[in-house]
Amino acid sequence: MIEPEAGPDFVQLLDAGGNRVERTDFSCTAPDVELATDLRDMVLTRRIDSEATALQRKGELGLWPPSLGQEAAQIGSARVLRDPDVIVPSYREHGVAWCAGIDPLDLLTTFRGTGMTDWPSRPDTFHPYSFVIGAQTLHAVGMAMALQRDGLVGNDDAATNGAVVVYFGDGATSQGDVNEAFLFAASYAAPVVFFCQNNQYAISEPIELQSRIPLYRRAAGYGFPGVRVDGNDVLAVRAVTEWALDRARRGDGPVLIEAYTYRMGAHTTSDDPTKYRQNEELDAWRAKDPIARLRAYLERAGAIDQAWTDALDAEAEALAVRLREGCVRLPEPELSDFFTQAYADTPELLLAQRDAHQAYEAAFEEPR
Amino acid sequence: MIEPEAGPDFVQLLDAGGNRVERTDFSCTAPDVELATDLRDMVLTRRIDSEATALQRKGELGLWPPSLGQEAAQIGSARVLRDPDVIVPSYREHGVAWCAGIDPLDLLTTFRGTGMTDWPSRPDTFHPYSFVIGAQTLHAVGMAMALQRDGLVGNDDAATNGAVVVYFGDGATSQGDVNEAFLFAASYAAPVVFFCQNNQYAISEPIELQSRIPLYRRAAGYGFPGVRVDGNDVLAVRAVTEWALDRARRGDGPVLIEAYTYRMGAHTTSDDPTKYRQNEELDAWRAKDPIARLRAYLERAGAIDQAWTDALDAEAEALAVRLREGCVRLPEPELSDFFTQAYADTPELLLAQRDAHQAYEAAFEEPR
Amino acid sequence: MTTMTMAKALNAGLRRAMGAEPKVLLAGEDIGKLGGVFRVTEGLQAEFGPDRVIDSPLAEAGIVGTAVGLALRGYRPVVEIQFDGFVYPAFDQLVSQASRLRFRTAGKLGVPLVVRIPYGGGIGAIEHHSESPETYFAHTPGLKVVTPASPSDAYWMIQQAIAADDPVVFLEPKRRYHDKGEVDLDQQSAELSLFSARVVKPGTEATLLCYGPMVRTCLEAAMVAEQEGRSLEVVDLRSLSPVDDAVVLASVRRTGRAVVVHEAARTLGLGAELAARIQEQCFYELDAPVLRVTGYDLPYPPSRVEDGYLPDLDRVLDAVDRSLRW
Amino acid sequence: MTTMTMAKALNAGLRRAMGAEPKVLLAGEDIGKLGGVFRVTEGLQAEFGPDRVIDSPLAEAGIVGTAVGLALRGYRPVVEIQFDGFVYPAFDQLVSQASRLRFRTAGKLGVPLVVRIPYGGGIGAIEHHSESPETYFAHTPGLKVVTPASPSDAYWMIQQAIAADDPVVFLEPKRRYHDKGEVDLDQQSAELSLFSARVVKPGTEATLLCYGPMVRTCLEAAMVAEQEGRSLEVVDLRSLSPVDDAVVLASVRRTGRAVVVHEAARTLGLGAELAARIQEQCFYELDAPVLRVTGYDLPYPPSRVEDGYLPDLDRVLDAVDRSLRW
Ligand SMILES: Cc1ncc(C[n+]2csc(CCOP(=O)(O)OP(=O)(O)O)c2C)c(N)n1
Ligand SMILES: Cc1ncc(C[n+]2csc(CCOP(=O)(O)OP(=O)(O)O)c2C)c(N)n1
Ligand SMILES: [Mg+2]
Ligand SMILES: [Mg+2]
Repeated sequence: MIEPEAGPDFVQLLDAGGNRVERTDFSCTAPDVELATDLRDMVLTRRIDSEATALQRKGELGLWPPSLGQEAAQIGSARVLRDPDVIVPSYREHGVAWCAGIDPLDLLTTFRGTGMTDWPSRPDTFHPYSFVIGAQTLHAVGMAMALQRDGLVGNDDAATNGAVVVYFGDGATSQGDVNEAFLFAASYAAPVVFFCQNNQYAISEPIELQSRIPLYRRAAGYGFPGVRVDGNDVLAVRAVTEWALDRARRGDGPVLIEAYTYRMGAHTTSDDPTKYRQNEELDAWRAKDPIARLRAYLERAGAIDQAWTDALDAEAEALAVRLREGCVRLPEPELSDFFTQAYADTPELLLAQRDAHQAYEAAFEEPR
Repeated sequence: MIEPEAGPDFVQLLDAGGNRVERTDFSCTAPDVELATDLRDMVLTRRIDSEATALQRKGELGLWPPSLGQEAAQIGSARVLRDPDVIVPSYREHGVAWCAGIDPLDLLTTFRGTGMTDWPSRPDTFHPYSFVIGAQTLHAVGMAMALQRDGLVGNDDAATNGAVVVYFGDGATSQGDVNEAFLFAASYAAPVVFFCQNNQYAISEPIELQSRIPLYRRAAGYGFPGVRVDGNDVLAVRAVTEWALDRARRGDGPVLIEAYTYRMGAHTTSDDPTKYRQNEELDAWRAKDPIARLRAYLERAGAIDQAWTDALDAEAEALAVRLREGCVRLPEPELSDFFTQAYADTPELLLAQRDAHQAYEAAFEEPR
Repeated sequence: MTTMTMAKALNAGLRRAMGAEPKVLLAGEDIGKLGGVFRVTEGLQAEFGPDRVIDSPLAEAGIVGTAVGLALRGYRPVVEIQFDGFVYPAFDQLVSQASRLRFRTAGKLGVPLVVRIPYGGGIGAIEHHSESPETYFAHTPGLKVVTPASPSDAYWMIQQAIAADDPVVFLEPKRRYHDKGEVDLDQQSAELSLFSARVVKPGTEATLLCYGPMVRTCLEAAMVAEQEGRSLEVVDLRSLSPVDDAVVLASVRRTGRAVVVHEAARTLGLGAELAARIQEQCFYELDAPVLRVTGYDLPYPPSRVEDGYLPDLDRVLDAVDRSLRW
Repeated sequence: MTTMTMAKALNAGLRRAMGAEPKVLLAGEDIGKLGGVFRVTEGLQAEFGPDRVIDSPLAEAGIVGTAVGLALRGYRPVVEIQFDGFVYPAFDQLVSQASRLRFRTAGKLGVPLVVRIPYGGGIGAIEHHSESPETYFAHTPGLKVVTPASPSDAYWMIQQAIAADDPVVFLEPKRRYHDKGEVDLDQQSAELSLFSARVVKPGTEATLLCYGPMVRTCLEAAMVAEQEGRSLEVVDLRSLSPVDDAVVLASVRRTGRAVVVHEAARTLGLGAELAARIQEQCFYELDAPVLRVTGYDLPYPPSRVEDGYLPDLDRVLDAVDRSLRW
């Protein structure tokens, strides 16, 4: 892995030590108090993630894909969104979901297997998680085409304009669907921000297998801008995403953002990363932790103090307790419920299958 | 359509008036006598094409996709191939097929519907025509991976090295498969020359719909070189293809060549191009005819004379007669033949279906 | 009543749906300026503009995938796949995406998408242009699959498919595009539900179960049989998923015999499912096994031999004979 | 005889095939260093090198499409699709390319490709990880489809699939990966052809037709039935395309009753084809209709309710009861 340096090809506004970096092209105008809420979001996201990982270890979840290490990329990009923007996540965007107001307990239903992706707290502007790599990028382009047709792009009153931001991984960039999404978005000048979290791996496969050159350059081949940003730097992510969103909302078409980051945990709780990567690599990335650097900066800037930190720790702990206790109490579904969910207009055949299923189950003296 | 000019982004070695253009990056070293055989190939290809078009009009073929206007792109690229190179065509490469030694009567079987793509004259190094847009590009990459594993790439003895050249259209570049082919080839540094004939249209759709920027630039997004060449200039096509092939054979990976040309005929004989393009456009391209300019050059250079031209005309006419007469005499297949062609090891069920079909047909007193 | 071809009837149905509901959009390859390779969308771009009749880049996954996105945001996209053999690149978007978003969200989201596919053989085409992919979609939960057999059904069913809130694969029997029939353009709404089968010819001795291009073939067979003194009932399924079991089973119960006719390969073609259901439901009422007249288990062969591959009047009658002799 | 899991047996079979034939290559996502998410290819990259055990970019069409190219140039690629639900992006390359090149060239070219797919449910997974896509492939002319139910079959069948000159979809019942069984590694070659069905338990009163993950379920059901005094025959199809009709029909003729069991959705599942064939061939020998115990016509549901969705011992016995009561 060639380490990118701050420079024109790598937007960084806060270095690993928590020092601000000045640039002429991008800058983060968010006041420190807003960055402090980013830190809170990042800490809480990490707590959600570690609690869910623990719940999986205890057998309460079937699976969990950790977001550990990717908090800056997620919070930084999510916090610059506003109505009528639309968010299309993949499956690891727990931080984005958090910013969109989704109850993390809802996320757990999917991974506990008590539901599909039907989360009551999900707002209309947040699309459900997607598990087929890359497929959601085309949906995002379609949604952006809808915004165009709704008259929500390129208006003089900039506040009324919207864009779609779609999340996917480095591995996803190899899928035909994703490249078609790039192409359709370019062809229609659709307002899409392609937000790729390059966390260096697709399960065991290193990024070099998917691309021999920096990923952000893919966009140029389709005729729209690509930018690589330090994905562990929430300031830079904010600045770059805001720029891309504004451009898209204005009607100038798509942008590809490559948020250069690292998956500090396993691919999912089923994965054993020691099979394919070295501890030294993880250590090197620990030194670039997105939370540590923001905390260092905010402490030095006097924007947060011990009391603030203590309150946040308590909040995180309470959240963890809520998840821990809530998870085991998630309502158990019945198969019967699902027969009327596949269609708006359920065919007779399925109703008959449901009835047969129910009659069959009822024939057992006690529930099996 | 923005007309490309000769320059670094557009390789031209023979202008529309048949004058040679000097460049420092590419040059065509083929002697004039070899260029005269190119002219012959181009003229004969055009004759095959016009005869097949006429046969379709007479109802002898179901369909024909004309190559009219694309002769330089096809002959120029095909004539620099040699063993163990492999050719993977799409469906319009009648000139390439000609150079590969395929009897044009064999081509007709496919479009007459007497056969699939089983042409007795097809050499092993020429893959059958493909009709699902873009699918063949992945096969080509697989074949290039085979060359790598066969030890036929990157050897010191350059003569033993090979590459795969795969043909596809401008429209095809939108397909996921084609972009995955770019990506796999880049990832494996596979010896593939992606030869895109940008003939400005995918049926009725102009190139601008598929790409807002010159197509050759797509390659850069995957980390390999792309070159745009005047596809109506056989010298330039030769030079660029030879360079790309050498590079691939050496083991330096893929190249994308965009041969900028024009489909002077209809998409296929079922198409009516007047629905979507103007006569003026066609006229402008007529002035750039690949055959006219080569003929002008060779005449001026004294490489061909009237006797040569007369002989070629006679040869073309004889070929046309052979096609015209041969087409109607192509053997008619029987459905029964096909039951054992789908599998190496034909399942019983299919044999039983064949037998039932035969018994059923036999029950009719006279053949239906 | 107006006499028109199926292609024109589809065009008229699309025009009416677009006129009635501004959220209806069309997308596909060559559907705009050219009006589609079969001219089904002719004139619609001129009438409704390029924002509602969209020429798409040449990529089927992209066409279906972006249509899913449009549908999720309140539009009612109708996409055209140029030929049956080119739907496979869009397979994931259809069977794993469009079909499931409602289920995934417990009904919160829907994908009111119509995928129009000219399908079937008999037009003398080269390969990939004569396929019958209905099994792939009828086996997929979450999709619905319908196919008209006449201009009038084409006109109404396309409008009903567009009005449906579930994703519908709309199979157009391309060899019947130029067949003419009566269409009542003044009628307010369709007489039959989109998912109902129709007895197109009543009869007593055996039931021919068919759909799309084979309805005409079966009707012709039934006419010939009639002249020979045998009374066949012809049922046009119209909907392949769901199948209107009530009409199918009632007919077979009446006649005691069923022959299923389709162009698709036999193994796991619709005939398999119909046979399975009929023998399950009418075990004691059947006088003969359900027979199948279908394409063979081969890739579609070259056009010069397609007549042998496709079920025709003689093969249908031959199967009827076998059934009656049982 | 060695006792091993199905996953290990597959690994051993792959190793033996690779050792015997240098043209055998493996490709897929995460199959190299990681040894595959189910560890079926564990150790093979270390043993045979990265040129023969290829970690592919994350794109299924690319994986299958490049394998077609390799196969056309004399290699025998075995590709892994990571989970059943991720084969659809490769659909065109499988059903429209790999399956047809032989037919297109009148036998001149062949595609000796094996596509390994861990399939089926019952492992508590999230969506797209529990599907049974066999109909899509068994309906496709030019492909063959097989599925082992035991470690020993897994060991032999993978080698036979690799040796086959036709493209084979090799479905691995992932919930049985860790089931153990005896494998005779010293044996020279397989006893049974790749396309033969096997009577895994003889019986007299009804035939259970099953394959892959359901073989164990059906055997268990037959054992319980035996204790209750009913004798059931269990037939493991092993090959889904072609189906070994001789064994299937002979068994049903003997017992007079058949119940098909599979996880895939009912409509147009394998059970439909088996029922259609059986009623065609054994019309007078059947004492009851062919019954089907299958997944419902729904997308695969969340894991907490999958037990209700999947056929189990009780549902199988319930169907047997219904059949016997007919
Ligand atoms: C089409 C498809 N193929 C394979 C998989 C299995 N799979 C799940 S995650 C994953 C790796 C994804 O890598 P990347 O895109 O980098 O995202 P990350 O997991 O690193 O966030 C794979 C191969 C899948 N979900 N979908
Ligand atoms: C997957 C697929 N979709 C659609 C088609 C129908 N079709 C045949 S040719 C063609 C246009 C191809 O354009 P281009 O790639 O530019 O090649 P050209 O015909 O201009 O040589 C289309 C859409 C097809 N053959 N395959
Ligand atoms: Mg990744
Ligand atoms: Mg073109």
